[in-house]
Parts: sequence; structure tokens; C-alpha cells
Amino acid sequence: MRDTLLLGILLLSPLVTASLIFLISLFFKNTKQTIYTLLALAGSGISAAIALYISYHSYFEKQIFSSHLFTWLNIGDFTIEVALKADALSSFMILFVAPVSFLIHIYATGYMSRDKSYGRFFAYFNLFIFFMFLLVLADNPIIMFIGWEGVGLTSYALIGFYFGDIQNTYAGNKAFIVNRVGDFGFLSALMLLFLSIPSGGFGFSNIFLSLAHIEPFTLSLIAFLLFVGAMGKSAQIPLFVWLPDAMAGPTPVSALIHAATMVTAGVYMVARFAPLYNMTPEVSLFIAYIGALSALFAALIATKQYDIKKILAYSTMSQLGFMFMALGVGAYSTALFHMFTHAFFKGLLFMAAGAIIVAFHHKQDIRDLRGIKFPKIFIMMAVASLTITAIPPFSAFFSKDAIMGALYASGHLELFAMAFVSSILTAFYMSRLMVVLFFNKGEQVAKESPKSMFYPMMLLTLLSVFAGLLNVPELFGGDLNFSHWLNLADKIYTIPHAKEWALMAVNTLFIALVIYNTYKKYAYTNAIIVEKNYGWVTNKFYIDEFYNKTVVAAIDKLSHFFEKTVSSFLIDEKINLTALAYLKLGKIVSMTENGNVRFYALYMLLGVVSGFVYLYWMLRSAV
Amino acid sequence: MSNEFIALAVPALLLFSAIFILLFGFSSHYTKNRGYFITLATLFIAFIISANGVGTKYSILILPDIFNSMVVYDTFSATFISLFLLGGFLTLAIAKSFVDKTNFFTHESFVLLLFSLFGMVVLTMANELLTAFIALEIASMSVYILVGLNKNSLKASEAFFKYLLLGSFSASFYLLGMMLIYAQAKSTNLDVIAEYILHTELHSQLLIIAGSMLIMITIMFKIAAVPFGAWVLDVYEGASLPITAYMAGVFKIAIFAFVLRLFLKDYITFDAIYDPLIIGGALVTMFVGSLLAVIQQSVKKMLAASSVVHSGYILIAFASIGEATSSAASAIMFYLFAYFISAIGAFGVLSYISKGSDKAINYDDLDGLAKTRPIIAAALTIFMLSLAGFPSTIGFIGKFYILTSAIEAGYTFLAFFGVLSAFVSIYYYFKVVMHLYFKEAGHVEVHYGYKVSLAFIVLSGVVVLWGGVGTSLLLDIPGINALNELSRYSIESLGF
Amino acid sequence: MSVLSAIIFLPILTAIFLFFVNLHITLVKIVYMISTLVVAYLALNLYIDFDASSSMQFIEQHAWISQYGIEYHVGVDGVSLGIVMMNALLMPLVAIALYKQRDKRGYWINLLFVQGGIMGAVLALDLMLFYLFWELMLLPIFFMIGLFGYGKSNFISMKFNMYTIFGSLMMLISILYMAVEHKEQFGFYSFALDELKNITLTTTESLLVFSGFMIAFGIKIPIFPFHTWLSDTYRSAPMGIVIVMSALMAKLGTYAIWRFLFTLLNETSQELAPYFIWIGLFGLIYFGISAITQTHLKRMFALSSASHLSLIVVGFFIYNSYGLIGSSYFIVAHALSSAALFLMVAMMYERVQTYTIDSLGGIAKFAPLFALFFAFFALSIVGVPFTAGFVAEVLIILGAFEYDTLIGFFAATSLLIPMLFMFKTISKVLYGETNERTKNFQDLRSHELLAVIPLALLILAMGIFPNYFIKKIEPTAKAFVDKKEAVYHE
Amino acid sequence: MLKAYMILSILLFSIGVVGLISRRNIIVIYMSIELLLNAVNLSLIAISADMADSSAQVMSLIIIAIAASEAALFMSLFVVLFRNRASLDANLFDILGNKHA
Amino acid sequence: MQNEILFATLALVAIVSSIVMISAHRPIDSALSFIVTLISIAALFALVNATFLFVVQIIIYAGAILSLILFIIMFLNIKDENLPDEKYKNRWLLATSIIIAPFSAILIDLIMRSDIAVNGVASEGFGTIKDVGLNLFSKWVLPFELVSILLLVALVGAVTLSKRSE
Repeated sequence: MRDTLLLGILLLSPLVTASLIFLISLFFKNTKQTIYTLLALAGSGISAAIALYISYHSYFEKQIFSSHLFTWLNIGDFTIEVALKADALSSFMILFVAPVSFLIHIYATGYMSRDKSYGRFFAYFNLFIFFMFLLVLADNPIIMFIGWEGVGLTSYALIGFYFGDIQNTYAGNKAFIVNRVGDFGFLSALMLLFLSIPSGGFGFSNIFLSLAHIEPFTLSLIAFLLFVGAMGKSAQIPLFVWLPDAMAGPTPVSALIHAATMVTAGVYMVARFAPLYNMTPEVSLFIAYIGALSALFAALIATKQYDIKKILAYSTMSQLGFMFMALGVGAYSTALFHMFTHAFFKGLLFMAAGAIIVAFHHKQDIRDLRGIKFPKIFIMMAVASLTITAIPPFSAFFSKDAIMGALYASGHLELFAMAFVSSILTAFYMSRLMVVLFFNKGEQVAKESPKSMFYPMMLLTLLSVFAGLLNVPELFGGDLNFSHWLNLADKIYTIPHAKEWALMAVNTLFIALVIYNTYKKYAYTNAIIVEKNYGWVTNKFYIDEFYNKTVVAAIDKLSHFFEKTVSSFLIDEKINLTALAYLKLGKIVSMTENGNVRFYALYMLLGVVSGFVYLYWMLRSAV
Repeated sequence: MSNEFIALAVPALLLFSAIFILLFGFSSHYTKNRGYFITLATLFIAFIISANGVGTKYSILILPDIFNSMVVYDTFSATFISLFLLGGFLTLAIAKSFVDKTNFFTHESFVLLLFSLFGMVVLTMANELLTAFIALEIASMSVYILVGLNKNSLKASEAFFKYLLLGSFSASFYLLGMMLIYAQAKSTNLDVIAEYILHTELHSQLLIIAGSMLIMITIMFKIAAVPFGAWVLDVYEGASLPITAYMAGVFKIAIFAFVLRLFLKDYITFDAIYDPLIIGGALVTMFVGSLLAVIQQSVKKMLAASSVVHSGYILIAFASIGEATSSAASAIMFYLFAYFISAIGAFGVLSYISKGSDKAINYDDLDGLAKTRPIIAAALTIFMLSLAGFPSTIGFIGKFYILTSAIEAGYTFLAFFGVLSAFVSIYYYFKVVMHLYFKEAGHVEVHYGYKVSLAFIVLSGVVVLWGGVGTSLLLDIPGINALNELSRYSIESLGF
Repeated sequence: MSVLSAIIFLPILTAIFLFFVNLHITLVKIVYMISTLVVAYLALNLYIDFDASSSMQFIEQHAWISQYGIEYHVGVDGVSLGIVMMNALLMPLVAIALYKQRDKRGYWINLLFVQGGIMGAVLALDLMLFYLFWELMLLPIFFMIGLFGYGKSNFISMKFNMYTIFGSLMMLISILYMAVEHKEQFGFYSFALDELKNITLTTTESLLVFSGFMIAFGIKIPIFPFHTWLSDTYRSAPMGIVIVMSALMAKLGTYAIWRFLFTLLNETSQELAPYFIWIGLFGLIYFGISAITQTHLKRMFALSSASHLSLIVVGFFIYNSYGLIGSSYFIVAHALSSAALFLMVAMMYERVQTYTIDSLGGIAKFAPLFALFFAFFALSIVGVPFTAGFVAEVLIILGAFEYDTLIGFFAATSLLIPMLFMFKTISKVLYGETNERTKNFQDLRSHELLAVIPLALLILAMGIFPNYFIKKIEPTAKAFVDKKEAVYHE
Repeated sequence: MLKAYMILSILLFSIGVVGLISRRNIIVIYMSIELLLNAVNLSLIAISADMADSSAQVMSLIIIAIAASEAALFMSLFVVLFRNRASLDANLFDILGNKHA
Repeated sequence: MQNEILFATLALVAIVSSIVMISAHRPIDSALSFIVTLISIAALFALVNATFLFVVQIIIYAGAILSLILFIIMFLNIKDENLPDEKYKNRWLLATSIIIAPFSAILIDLIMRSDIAVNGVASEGFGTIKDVGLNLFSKWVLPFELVSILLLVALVGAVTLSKRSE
């Protein structure tokens, strides 16, 4: 009962507040913003509090909260319960999802304060976290899929939030459609999975118990298709194209959805299905490669981007690639830990970017923002940047280093190499961003951000710095509390401490070198202005154009072909022609009706004669 | 009333009434209205009398000593006689406005109408070839003249000319055929011929087969089967509307009544020989008929062409008579009921709205009628649906029986082609509906008057609907089942 | 007179009454409302009284044309119940939403006729009775298109008419053939579903009979390649009829496949199922892709309907309980969504007088309620979670995967394809810059809200608590699957 | 003898048909029709003689009467047609055909 | 033998005159040759002892009907230029003859093959007016009565159609 209550409130408070905000904003046009603010914050705040409570109990008392709400579907063997379960993994997820959401909510009250659609924004926003919780807390994959689709949907709504410009809407469409391609894989996988399971319900625990019954090929197929879902949601190659465009939404949206929460759902899902992936090493390896490629590819593109949010978006994609690499080699906890830290620093980066954008009248191009003066933001952003580049002792140092270690230890050195290069590139583009923004001559001075924006950022800064301490590896005397808590089916890699130290050192050294060089190149120069802003990298390897030219154009062509050629010309016209031919034939036949009575008599005679010929023929054979 | 009395009373009544009007017509007391109502009353009384003979199963020879077994009165003839009388009555009742507004509807036309009905009555009862032929000639000649009544109209004269010429031409085939049969069977009595056929080898039947073939040609001509029905479009077009209705609705049925008797008594033995011919005829008739119907501009011509198609449907059932005798024969009867009432209704509406003008009623003339005269439009729609065989109308049930009997006889392909031509017929019948409802009226129509005509049109419409859905479940009025019973009794009274 | 007969004949009688009694238009609307509400009430009672543990019920049977064994025989089971409910629900809602737009008696009379016709066709258990209603419901549609349609409405109504009647006539031949076979094998005519299923046919015969039925149903649905009447008809037809066609009539085709073909020609249907599954899948993709480049809203949604209907066909033909329940559920779900969406389009047309997608835009700015509902219904058609369509699609896809993995994948494309055009449409209609046409777009009025809110709530309820609804279908599905097993074990 | 008569009758009948169809003059057409009836009569008389039964003669008598009534109609037809068109050319009477529709 | 020769002669006359009838250009020629046909047919009647019918044929056909035709031809005063210009008359005749040939041939073949002749022996007074009359009023009274009605119809019709409309 307590579980039901807790989980229920956790889940429903955003939904209820979202609905309330919706109704109010639709029917009472002149409502004060305060009411929306209160409702929105209440919704996410209550959730955040309960989430912390649950995580606390989960972490320290190893409690599992579970609740069965109602039966969603029951057809013969097919039973889907709407059941929620906060086991360690889910608790871990809500541990950062809920508070970060809450913080971004607070931030957004400031960021959006002058927007006319303030209410609508928070309605979507709360709806989003409802779906996110549903995704995370679901105890069976179908309900998880509902949450999964739901976040996609709300994300679509939020990306296209400024619908006055149709391009934003298209960006939303793109996001949802690409996501749905992933969902296609996800749902197919679920169906296959369901049909392969002997019986006994579709809860996760039962699924994992039944995996052994599934034949290997099907299992691999399922694993692969699940990952297709993850590709879509977590913006991995080849389904990443939506993420950069998704930056069309308001910045809090980018911070929450496209950095901290939704995009990590793919990682969460793969981790959730860890037992499955452990049985399909080839798919895992594939995941690792996709992750590596995405990380490298995104990092590469990020080096030549100028839009502040786009840089961060590619960076997100790149970091997600890191996570998938870890997942691919079986280091699930490591991946999740990176996700954890990533939520903080990437959230922070976006918020900072948002603060800059607001302060400088919606300028987003770093070439226009050279040398801005914005001290507080600078500090916070610097911390976040250092975190993302994995400079010790910031949190990401621990997480990313663990990934590198795992990659190295797994024996796939090519993966390690790619991760290493990505890591270097990360250092480059982040420092490039920072240097261009803050270490340049410029007169632009911003007015301070409102408090509602500032304090959440403060908090996140702290978290970025210290979150790493929660999963300190043995190397530094920690005991990997997190990993133990999550208790996932990790593959345990051990490498000699000496090697680990060496790796770390080399890594850090290279990063430091890159940062230094970048500073030299961009600080107080016009390198950013004169650098070549065309070519393959700047244009993101023409991937969008490629998709447009092939997939989109092909579908359009096909559509025309179907409608104009097949339906109209090949079928309909033929049918009409048949009718016309019939009429034509009627005209021809009616020429016999020429009105001349002698002809009529002649027809009769012809009839008579042919009848008699027939008769004679008949009788001849009879007699 | 004894059946023999009915059998004698009905034709006698018609005859006497005809002669009375003929004489009365020369008197100064005669007005058109009086003639009209006397005719109407005669028809009504005759109908009432003859309706008494319907419903039970019997078969008697009328005055066999005097008439030498040449006429027979049975449920079959009773049913058909009631049908024509009703048909004649309805045609005339609906044609009131037409009769009033035209000056060629003299007393002779009533006389001829009664004579033609007399001819049909005798034709239906005829059990002998020559009697049947004379009866047929009486009916035909009356109708020829009725077609040509409007002698100032070029169209009517031409129609008269064509009908008379081709009718006489076809009649001579009948006589030739009769002669051949007589030469072989030494009798013209249907029963005797049937006996003869039953007891001889095919070798001794050659001339009977050829003669039957020739008689069939006349019949094909009368029912306007292709290629003998080329006249039908022209004649229907040329005749004035009530007469067209009469021809399509009543006269044709009389022919079929005779054919059915002929078939069931004699032809059925030669089933194997004739079936392919009839099938071919049915196919060609349906096909050509529907081709002609789709391209017509004039509604009247369209209905004429479609009546050809309907003959084709009935031929389907004739083809099936050999294998599925009772169901096919009842199907024909039912179909005739259905076609009778629908055709009379359809032509009746046209005559109602034509107001006696000679002008061909084109589709365009129906435009917007639904706005000005919703009831008339609805009635015409119902008749069209019935002719098209749309469910919930009597026409559908009729078609249903025909198709079922065809399938039962093993001629599924024939049923299939029947359905195809029904499909085409949807086009031209619905075109009428389309013009009634969807087009705007070009001119404002005044009201047409004559509540009586309207009432009978509506009545026919109701009958059409009731014949399509009617059941004793709802009201205690004879519905489909009763009509079915009726046709079955009729067929059984012929000895099947 | 049972409740089923009342449901069938009340609308028809009301229509006849309205035809003959020349009431003022306001009164006509009131009578219409009363009639449809009574039907809705009766249907609701039916739903409540419906025994979820058995299949066919509320059977009413009387002799009709006794010589041929034709009966008035009606009954309802889980699958037909859904269509009955939709029919009963949508008719009053259509009136609520559109009553201001339509001031012609004929409009409402014809709608009542259609309602009765559809009810009859859904409930009939005798093939002749079914045929009667099947044809009868065509007539008002013909009139509606011709009388109140747009564009070349005369031509289009005729074409539609010819198209569908062609199918019906083919079906008629099949029905008659079966009846005659029944007579030959059992000695008497019968058109009852329960009787006709006992006859044995040779392979060729059953193939031909099957095709006769299938042409009729295929045209009505429509499945590829019988679809070319579709987009023009939808474009031309007045909205009341578009709603009826897409929400009810087309569903009737799929329903009839299940009810009649699967009962009468079970083995043949199973043998041919793979072909129709492929046709259905092809249609799903074909219509979906065709819709993408449409510029006319009604045409686009017509193709969208066709696409989903193909999926329903697939659901039926995969012959398992998931597929069946999914399809039945989809019938209802899609009826709700498409009816609602077309209602929205109708309201939109009233305001902007255009259906061209490209000439719209920015409606969401001034009409948030309209935008909300429009988007919601559009998304419910796409099948996003929490809407009824999602449940149905999941079930059909599941059934498809159970049938065959490859087919499962194709069926799962239903997640993708409708989206392609639906999102484009939403964007172009609701978002972007406002223009001359849309800048004075009035938001939903209260009576319009009254019409769409129940639909939205029902869609949500069916998406969130599907089990409650599906329980009513399950016994029917079970009986169906048992029958299939029986065939396999023979 | 009977067969000879019948063959002759068939020949006359055929000639009548040929005349009916080939000629445009309505009066000739009418005479052809009369020839048809006479051909039938000829056979009937022969049958009668062969059977030694006068029934067939009665029949032919009746046919002659029918021919007479047809004659009456044809006469009036000539009058009507000639009055309308001042011609007895069968080809002229085609306004009801599709040419004029 | 004598009968056969007579028959052959009469048949030849009938056929030739009827061919002349259908092919003569002017109706008056046709009518006259038709009289020849009718008379030869009447003679054929007489050949088989149908005396009454022979008389009837002569009186009614050759007498009444033909005079009627001639009367009409005169009455209408059809001049040569009013006659249809039958350019293709001969072609038509030829074509129709070819078309009808199978019909005649088949019928003749059937007649030849069938066993119709009974060769009954005629009793005394066969074919006389008494014989025919007795038969007419015993066996054929109904057709007889009907024919009277038919004649009445024709009469009414002829009057109706021929009188000038007022």
C-alpha cells in the first residue's frame, strides 16, 4: 500500500499538474503565471522528494518498491499489468531524473517567464516527466514502451514549442519520426520477446528467467531490435539526425530532455535488458561499435560547429556514445554512472548556454558571442567543461575513466582507441567553446540571470563536481558503491593498477595539452572567424542532405508514383476507360437501331436463320 | 362464384363493355369522362371477379364440348388475368391526366383497350395454338391501333407502321410453325401435342421442333428479345406514354403467360435442344439491351431498352425451366409481378408528368423534380430501384428468384451474366434518380393535378416496397410469401 | 420486438416519418437528436446487458420469406457490439457538431437511414437480410454525395454507387450459390449463417464463392486495388457521410470478412489468408505512402483510413485471437479517431472554407482548443500510447508476429507510415505562420466541444483501460480461435 | 404430294420474306405479307387433303379472315402514312431511330 | 400423273409470279402479278379437292383484298415519281435470298425427312362448303367467334385511323 501510494504519487503528481495546467491555460486565458509556476513546481517537486526518499531506501536498505495498479490487457496468455517497480536500477534512475527535472523546472520558471505560452510549456514539461517516470518505473516492457513513446511525443511537442516558425515544428516532426523508427525496432523486439516466452507474464523478472528458452537467433534479433529502439532515443548512428535539430526547442527543454533524461533512456533500456545482452555478445559488440562510432563522429562534428547549443547537442551524442561503448562491453554500471554524472554536467552546460542566450537576446552563434563578460556563468560553465573533458577530480573523470578502463580491459583496443580520440576531441571542442566565449576581446556585458535560473545552476555545479565521489573506484580507495547498489550483471574487468594509472595519466596529459593548444589558438584571436567554415565536418558530413536526398525524396517520389501512376493511371483510368468503352460499344450497337423497319426485319430474319442453322446442326447429330 | 363462371364472366364483361362503349360513343350523351369511368369500372369489376379465382389450385376446361377443349381455366390463368386487369386498371387510372389532355383518346381507344384485354384473357386461357394466335392477334391489333392512335403525330404513325409490319411478319412465322406442328402432330391442342411428343421418337418430331422454333420466334418478337426486338425502342418511343406503359407492363406479361404455358406443356420435352438457344438469346438480349439502355437520352427509350434487358432476365429463367422446373417457373411468375408493377409505375409517372405532350421525356426533363414534387420523385425512385433490382423492392426479390433458379439449374454463369447486366442497369436507372434529385430544375413546374393518378402511383410504389420486404410478421397483408404461394399454385395448376 | 430490432428500425422509421412529414428544419434536427439519442441509450443498455462470458446473444429470429428459408435473424456478439456502439454514439455527436452547418432535411433523413442500414448489416445473421441492409445503406450515401457533395458530385456519387454495387452483386451471386448448394445438400433452402456454414464445396467452388464475397468487402473497405473510388468520394462527400464511411461503413467491410467469410468459408479463408495478409500489408504501406503527398485534407485522411483499414484486414486474416481482438478493437478505435478527426476537419472547413493543406497554417495560435483536439485526434490515429489505437495496433502487431516474423515486421510499419503524413499535416495546418484565412480562426464553440470531448475521453479511456472493453470481445475471439483449431485438427 | 405442297409453300414463304425485307415500297411489303399467309394456307390445304380432314381447311379459312383484318389495318396504315409523308417509302420512316435522337 | 403436271405448272406459275411481284418496280405491276399468284394458289387448292377454299380464295383474296389494294393504289394516286427510288433493290433481293436460303433449305430437308403423310382417304363431300361448315361450327366455334371479334377490332381500328381527325 505504501509502495502504491508512493509510486502512484510520484507518477501522478506531474500528470495531474500537467492536466491542470492544460485545462487552466485552455479555458482561463488570463491566469497569472504564478499559478502555473506553483503547479509545475509542485508537480515536479513532490516527485523529486519521493524519488529521493525511494532512492534513499533503496540505496541504504536495499528495498524494492513495487506496486500493481491494474490490469492493462488480458487476452489468454497475454497479460500486461500496469505495474510499477522501483528496484535498484529504477531508483537510481529517478534519483537523478527527478531532482534534475525539478531543478530545470525552477530554472525554466525564470527562463520562460516572459513567454506567452508559459502555461502550455509547463504542461508539456510535467507531462514529459510523467512519461519519463513511467518509462523508468515500469515493471514490464510494454508499459515501458508506453513511457518511451510518451517521452518522444512530449519531446516532439516541446521541440516544436515555438510553432510560429514552421521549421521548429519540422524539427519536432523529425525528432518524433526518427524516434519512431527506433520504436519500430523496440516494439518488434518486444513482440518477438513476448512470443518467445513460454508463459507466466511479461514482467521483467519473468522475462529474464525465460531467456534461456529462447533460441539464439531470435534472441540476437530481439537484442538487436531493442538496440534499434535505443539508437533512436539516444541519438546513435544512424538515427541521430534529430538531436541537433531538436535544439530548436527552448533551452530548458534541451537541458532536461536532450541532455539529462530522455536521451539516456536508451542507455537505461539496454542496461535494463542486461541479462539479455549478456547472452548475445555479438550484439553487445555491435552496440559498442555503434557507440564508438557515434562518439567519434559526434565529437568530430562538434569541433566545427558554431551554434552553442548544437555543440552541446553533438557533445551529448558523443557522451552517449561513450555510454554505449561501456554497455557494449558489459560494463553496465559504468555506463550508468557516466549517465549519472552526464545528467548533471550536461544539464548545467545547457542551462548555462541558456542563460547566455537569454542574456544576449537569443544569439546562439559563438562567433557573435565572442568575449562576453558573464562571470558567474563563466565559472559554472568552466566547471562543467572541465567535468566533461574528464579532468580529475571532477565527477566525469571517474565515470569516463572507468569506461576507458573497461574498454581497455575488454581487449577491444580499437574501441579504446576510438574512445580515446573522442575524449581528446571532446577536450578540444569544449575548450574551443569556452575560449571563444570568454577569452576574447568583446564588449558585450550581460545583465545577471534571475535567481530562479541561477540557484539551480549552482546546485548542479556542485553536483557536477562531487557526484563522482559516489562511485569511486578501488584505485582511489573507493568501493564502487554505485555498482554494488545497482547490482547489474556487469562483466568484471580487472586490469593492473599500474596500467590503470598509466592510462589515466596519459589521458589527462593529452587532455591538458589539447586544452592548452586550443587556448593558444583561439584566445584573443580571430581564429574562430577565419577558420574554414565549410567542408564535410562543418556540414555534418552531409548526413541530413543525404537522408533528404535518399529517404525523404524517395518516399515523396514513391508517393507520387503510387497516387499518380498506379492509382490514377494504372487502375482508375482503366476502370473509367472500361466504362467509356462500354458506352462506345453502346453507341456502335445502337447504330443497328437506325429506325429503318426493313433492317429490323432483316435482324429478325438473321435471328431466324441462325436459329435454324443451330437447330439443324442439333438435329443432325440427334437423328 | 364457380370458376367456370369467372372464366366466362370476365371475358364476357370485357367484351360487352367494349361493345357498349363502342355504341355509346356515337350517342350524344357520351363524354370522354364517362367512357373513361365506364372502362375503369369494367376493369375494376372484372378484376374483382377474377381475383376470386386466385389462390386455390384447380384446372378446368371451359365448356369442353362447345369449345372443343380449346380454352382452359386454371389458377395460372386466373392469376395472370387478374394481373392484366389490374395492370389495365392502373395504367388507365394513372393516365387520367393524359387521357384528359389529349384529343386522340376517343371512345374507340377505350374500346380497343378493352378488346386487347379481352384478347389477353383468352390468350392466357388458350390451350390451342390457333385460338391462342387469334387471341394474340386481337390483343396485338388493338395495341397496334392504340400505338397509332395519335395519327397526326408522325412518330406515332411511324411506330404504328413498324409495329404492324413487323408484328404481321412475325405472326406469319407463328402460322408457319403452327402449320408444321399440325402437319406432324395432326392437332393444335397443346395437350394432344404434348401427348404426341411423349409417345414418339425424336425422328417423328422434327417438324414439331422446327414449328416450335418458329412459334418461339413470334414470342421472342413480342417480348422483344434480341435480335427480334429491334422495334421496341422505336415503338415505345412513338407510342403515347400510357400505351407504352400498357405495352411494357401488361401486354408483355400476357405474352409471357402464354409462353409459360407453352413451355411447361410442350417445349419442356425439347429442353436439351432449346436451352442453348435460349441461353444464347438471354445473353445477347441482356447484353445488347443494356448497351442500348446506357446510351439513351430519353427516359422512355431507356425504359424501352431496359425492358429488353428484363426480357433477358426472364429468358434466364426459361433456360432454367428444364432443370429446375418449379422454381424457375415460379420465378418467372414472380418476376412478372415485379416487373409489371414497377414498369407500370415508372411509365405511369412519366405519363403523369408528361401532361399529355408528345415530347420525349429526356433525363433533363426530370431535373429538380424532387424539389417540386417530392412524392412523385420518391415514387419514381422506388420504381427505378425496383427495376434495377435493388434490395427492399419487389424487383430485387424477382431477380433473386430468377438468379436462384438459374443457379439451381446449374447455369451459374448465366446468373453471373444476369448480375453483370443488372450492374450495368444500375447506371441507367440511377441516372434517373440522379436527375431527379441532384440537378437543379431549369424551370419552375406547376402542379399537375389529378389526385387520383397520384394516389395510384403512390399505391404502386407502396406495393413495390411491400413486395420487397412485406411479411405477415408486420401486418396481416399478403407479402412476399403470399406472392410466392400464388406463383407456386399457379405453376402447379398446370400440372407441375 | 427486441432491443436489436428497435436499434435497427427506429432510425429508419424516423427517417421515413421525417420524409413524409414536412417539419421545420429545427424540428427535424430535434427529432433526429431524439431518435439518435434513444438509439444511443438502447445501445448503451445493450452494452451493459451484454454478457461478457458468451459470444452470440440477443438473438431474434422470425421467418421472413419462408419458401426460401430467409429469416429475419439478428444477434450481437463482441465484434459487432463495437460497431453498434460506435454507430449509436457517433450519430448524435455528428449532429451536435454539425447542426449549425446543415439546414437541409435530406441531410438528416439520410443520416438516419444510414444509421439504420449499418445497424442492420452489422446485426444480421441471415445472409439475405445482411445483403438487404448492406445495399440499403448505400442509397443514402449516394443521395448525400449527390445532394450535398462538392465538386463533380454527380459523377462521383454514381461512380461510388457503381463500384460498391458491383461488389454487392458479386456477393449476391456467392450467397445464392451457397443457398442453392445448401438445398442440394440438405434438401431445403436456407440463408442463415449457421446453416450455410455446414455445406461442403469443392475447392474451385469455394474459391469462386470466396472471391464474390471478397470483392464486395474489398471494395467497401477498400483494399488494394479496389480503392480508386475512395479519395474522390471522400473529397466530394459531405462530412456527415465521410464520417459514416470512414468510421462505420468501411469497418463493416472488415467486419463482414470476419463474420461471413470466416464462418462460411473457414478453410478457404485460411488457405487464402497469406495472400490477403500481403495485400493488406501492401495496402497499409501503399495507402500510407500515397497519402504523404496529398494536399487535400479529406483525400489524405481518406487514404489514411484506407491504410489503417488494410491493417485491420491483416489483423483479421492472421487468424489468431490477438489479431482478431486487435482488429475489432481497432475498428472501434479508428471509428472514434477518424470520426473525430473528420469532425474537426468539418469545423475547420466551416471557418476557413478550404481543405487545402497548403493554404492553412498557424491555427494553433488563436485556437488552442481546436489545435489541441485536432492534434490529439490526429495522434490517436497514428496510435500514440494512451490512445485506443495504440492498444489495437500493438495487438495486431503481436498477432502478426505470432503468425510470422516477417509479416510482423511489415505490420509494425504501421507505427511509421501514418506518422509521415499525419505529422506533416498537423504541422502545416496548426503551426507555422497564420495567414489571411486562418488569422480570424474562431476557437471551438461549446456545442462543438460537447461533440468532441466525449470522443476524446473515450479514446483515452480505451487506451488506458483497454481490458475493460476487451473483455466483451474475448469470448467471441475464443470461439473463433477454437473453430480455427478445429479446422487444423481435422 | 403433301411434301411437294409443303415445299412449294416454304418456297413461297421465303419469297415473301425476301420481298418484305428487300422492298421499300410499303404496298409491295404488304403484298409480301399476304404471300406469307397464303403460303401457310397452301400447306394447310394440302395437309387437310392428306389427312382427309377438313379441320385444316377451317384453319386456313380462319387465317384468311385474319389476313382480311390485317388488310384492313394495312389499308388504314397506307392512308395514315401517305397523309403524313405523301410517300410509301419504308426507308423514309426512320425518325424514331437513333439518327434523330 | 396429270395432277403432278398440273401441280408443277401451277407451282411454277405461282413461284414466277410471286418473284415478279416482289421485284416489279411499280406497285400496280406487283399487284397484278400477285393476282396471278393467288389464282394459281387457288387452283392448287382445287387440285386437292378443297373446293370451298378455292372459292373463298378467289373471292376474298383475288377479289376483295386485291381490289382493295388496287383501290388504294388508285385512291392515293401514287405517281411514279412518288415511288421510292430503289437503287439497290436487286442487290437487296439477292442478299436476302442468300440469307434466307439456309432457312428454306433446312425446312425443306426436315419436311423431306419427316413422316408426315398419312394418305387418308377422303370421304364423299370432302372440302365442300357443308363439310367445312360443319367442322367450323362443331370443332372450331371458338376460333370462329374470336375471329369475328378480331374483325371487329380491325374495323374499329381502320375507322379510327382512317377518319380525318377533327
